[in-house]
Amino acid sequence: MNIAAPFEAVIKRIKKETRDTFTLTLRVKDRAIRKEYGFTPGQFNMLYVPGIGEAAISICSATWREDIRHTIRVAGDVTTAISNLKGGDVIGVRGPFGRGWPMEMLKGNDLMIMAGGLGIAPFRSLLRQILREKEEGARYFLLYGAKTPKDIIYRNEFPRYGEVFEVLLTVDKADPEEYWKGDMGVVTNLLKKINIIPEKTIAFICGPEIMMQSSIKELINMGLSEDSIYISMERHMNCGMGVCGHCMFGPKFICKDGPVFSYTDIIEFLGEREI
Amino acid sequence: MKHNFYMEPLTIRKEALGDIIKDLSNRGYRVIGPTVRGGTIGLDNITAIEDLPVGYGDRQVTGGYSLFKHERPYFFGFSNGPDSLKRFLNPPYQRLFAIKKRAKGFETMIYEYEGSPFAFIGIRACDLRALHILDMVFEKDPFYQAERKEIFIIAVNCIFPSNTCFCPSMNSGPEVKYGFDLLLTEFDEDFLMEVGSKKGLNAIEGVHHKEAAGADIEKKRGLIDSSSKSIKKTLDTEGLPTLLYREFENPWWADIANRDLSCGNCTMVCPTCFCNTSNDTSSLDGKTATRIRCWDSCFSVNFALVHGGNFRPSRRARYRQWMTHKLAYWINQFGVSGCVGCGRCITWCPAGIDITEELMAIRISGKRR
Amino acid sequence: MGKNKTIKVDVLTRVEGEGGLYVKVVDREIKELRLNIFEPPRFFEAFLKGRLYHEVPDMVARICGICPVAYQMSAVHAIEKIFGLKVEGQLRELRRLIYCAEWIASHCLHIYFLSAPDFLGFESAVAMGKKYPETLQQALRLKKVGNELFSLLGGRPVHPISVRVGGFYKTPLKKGLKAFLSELENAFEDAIESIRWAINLDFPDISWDIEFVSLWNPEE
Amino acid sequence: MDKPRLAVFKFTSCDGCQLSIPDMERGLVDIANTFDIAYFLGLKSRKSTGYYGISLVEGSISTPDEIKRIRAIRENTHYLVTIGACATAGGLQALRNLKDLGAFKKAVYPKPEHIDALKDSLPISHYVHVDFELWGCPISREGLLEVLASFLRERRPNIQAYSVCFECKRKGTPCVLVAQGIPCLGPITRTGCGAICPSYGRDCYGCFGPSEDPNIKSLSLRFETLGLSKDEIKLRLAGINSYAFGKYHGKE
Repeated sequence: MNIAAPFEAVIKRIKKETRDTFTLTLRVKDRAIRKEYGFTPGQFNMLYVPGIGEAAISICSATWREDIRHTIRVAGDVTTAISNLKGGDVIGVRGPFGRGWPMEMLKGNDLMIMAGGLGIAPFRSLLRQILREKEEGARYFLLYGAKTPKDIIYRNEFPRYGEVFEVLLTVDKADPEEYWKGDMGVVTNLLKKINIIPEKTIAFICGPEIMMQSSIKELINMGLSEDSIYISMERHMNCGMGVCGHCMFGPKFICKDGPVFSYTDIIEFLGEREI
Repeated sequence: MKHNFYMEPLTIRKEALGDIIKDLSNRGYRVIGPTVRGGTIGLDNITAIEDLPVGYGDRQVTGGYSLFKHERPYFFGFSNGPDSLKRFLNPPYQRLFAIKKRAKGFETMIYEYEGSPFAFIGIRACDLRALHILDMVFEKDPFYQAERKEIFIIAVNCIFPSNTCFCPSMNSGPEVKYGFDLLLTEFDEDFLMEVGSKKGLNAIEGVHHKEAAGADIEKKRGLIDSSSKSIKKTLDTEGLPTLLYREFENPWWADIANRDLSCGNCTMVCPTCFCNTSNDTSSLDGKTATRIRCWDSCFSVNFALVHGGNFRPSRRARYRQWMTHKLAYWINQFGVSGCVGCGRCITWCPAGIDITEELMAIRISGKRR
Repeated sequence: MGKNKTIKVDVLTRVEGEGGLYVKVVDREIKELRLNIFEPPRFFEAFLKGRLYHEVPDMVARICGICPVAYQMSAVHAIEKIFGLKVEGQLRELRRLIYCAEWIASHCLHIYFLSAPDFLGFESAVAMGKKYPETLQQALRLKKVGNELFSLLGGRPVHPISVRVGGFYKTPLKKGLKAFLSELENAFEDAIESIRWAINLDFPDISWDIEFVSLWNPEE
Repeated sequence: MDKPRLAVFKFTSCDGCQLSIPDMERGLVDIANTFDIAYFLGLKSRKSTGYYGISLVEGSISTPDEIKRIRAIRENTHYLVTIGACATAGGLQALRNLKDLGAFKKAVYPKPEHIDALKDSLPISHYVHVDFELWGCPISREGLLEVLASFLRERRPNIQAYSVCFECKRKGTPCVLVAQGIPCLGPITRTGCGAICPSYGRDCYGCFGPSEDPNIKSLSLRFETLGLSKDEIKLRLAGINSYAFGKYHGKE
């Protein structure tokens, strides 16, 4: 298989998540590729619409499922084109690419997941995985911030996550017309509401860069060590395999060295101007 | 990397190079070599020894290039022109695949490699290092690998380096030590030839040669030594990459930005700069599309554009990205510097920006602060 | 046709440039005829003053996108005259060739795309092509040959960049011209066919009291 | 599905850009098959008014009447594209913006009082919102086809704004500035022409307008070292896209 060329996948289902976000369920057409395809949580695919182009989208299905899911926000040309597709339409896929969450770190540790906005999507397959194979005695936290209650993605899935995770939600602003009993304010505020054992907690973070930076700062204040923090980064990915240079962040290629990085690996470059 | 000489050195008459070129053509190679083009020496298809720029020399300065004639008919009396191997192995426009829409779905036609392999004549040590670097960058790229696999290389020891060369600083020249099938060192009357592979050995089967004398080996040493000594430009690699990571906010970047044209010439002529962009073109009826990858550059404003913002809108940041990638990030990424000291970016910069001097300025102003 | 009639065309279509037409016929006689050319002024004559001589051919090309070479040639000839320079031999032949390329392209445009639809009663050449596909194909073929020859000599089919005072920035390679020869030979057939086709068009029966004069250059 | 309605309009210009449509040869037939060419005085006699999906506008605004016309076109257009240097940057005729119009009128016309012209020749975007600007004098056919294809597929046109040098180097054309000392505007000129001029051994004269981030000052310094006077450098920039280059020139 040529990794520069896409394979076909049929859109089985489209689910609207929020006003600008939807989830696609894809079935790879070719049986052999479908069987062979495997990924770790946190990896991404390049989704392709012929004549438009490609976009890098993280995979959010459970790893054991044959169908691939993607949660997509309408932003550029490609995601707009995808949003215009219907069930039964065919889309191109290349992948999986990159490095996902360091699953080996889960062993013997508590896990803190912090997500902002669409940043919850790269966690969905991880959440599924943990629901299935949680560690005895480990504690799991899921802290999620969205703009408004209407922007919360996977809203009806949180009760299930709540069986294993301590789930805390917050919004920047609650719509007046909607009853909201959760928190208001930035996601880092939620950290004050929980008790963690810093020495045995690892943190996985995904969201806007500014949110990730403040989360890291807060976690370190709470006593987490730098090497127990992992973040998922985003840049313009064009090739997916480290040969185009677009997604470079400092010396890292987000597409092949990331998108998930140990904080210690990029500490020098995070927060630098125009890096 | 290890020396990989295959047998004892030989000497051949200069005209014998013509036989080798013909032989390579006959074996189905696309022979590429230096040839005069528009007042420069470029790399192009050649079919005979007459296509080589015999007798030509070049003068290269910061932002300037011109040709002259030597008194002697040297075959390789010049240094690198703007072209490097990347033009052939990672072509400026690479068609990736074509799409035909069907009732349900689409058909993908991948542009498979179908050419005959390249044979490159007159490749210098710096460009062999660059080739080695591209091999790492494009390790998983099927298009590059297909072109790369079967190439044949006739390298030359560089004895006429230009004023913009600084390969000794990058430890990449002027002496060729690896990565060739045949290696030439040009003497006044003949070539010293060394064989670096079985392929090379096969290529000289029918070529008249004799074993080189001990004096010839010494002559080669002498030529390389004096070539090396004649290279005055240096790039101080001390403290890289840490130095540049410390200097992200050095005010000198803004000074460079005042002169920087953002024209992208340095990246285009750089033998290791690999950045590219793939784009779809579609027919008006929407039934077919082609995805093409073409050379791009971190100097283009939209290079780091994402939905919702541009990570490097300023010229300051774009030049910094280029130099820092080349001299620092590269070391983290591939274990070697991305710079091979060929000096092309210095010669072909219309604004006369010299990477070695700019690094020096960053170093000095960094210390002062 | 009635005895009295007023014809008012706000904008003439399928012509080079812009204009309107007003005709008033009284008792079968034209009483008023106004051709209004409202092409806005561009002041070439004024802004060319003070320019460098070598800029002029590039600038005057922009007078017209259909016949830029006409302006370029006039300009280079005028400037060469000032310098006392005479461009002869192959260079002059090449100049004529690029002029010919422009003629092929622009005459083809004029005949097939601008005028023919009027003769045959179509709104456009494309509409004409629905009924006479072979005619449109012929037009496209000829236009293509004109454009290609134009590009070969001038770099591009509109506002060519090779013409300069004293000759050309670059002359085409023999190889390139030779490779084009067979296409020109095919185009020759098409050109003859075009004439055959054009003389069979239904021309209105008009005669003028004007003596038409044609100039020719015995050297060309 | 109804074919989108396409209109082509001409303002102050030379016709060269709109004529790239019949110049497309087969492409013309493709365009006619995909679009309903509703309004195109240059090629079609039937004028169909109403709302246009896409309007291609050639020419600059240089008369009072043209201001009215372009506003009406904007009102009736979904996606308005300027084609060429005139529509995008005022064109060569914008050279009059730098001079006295009265004197210009007198210099050219025996009865200047009949000449109805605005003081400045300005780009379309000066008067109405423009959805996409396709540069070039003339535009390239490939560029126009890309704009049309991208409009149909609802994506941004894949048209770059970086320098001509990108294209020149990709094509392997020897640099006329570095190797021959010819004052080439390539480093500050927008790509899209195919870097034709340097491949003819001559200077780029900026007919595609300024690139996305033109460092005019730096290139001017280089031109000075080539022996050009300050006035000659000014003339270089005051060409086909004088108005667009002038905007940057003021800043630097």
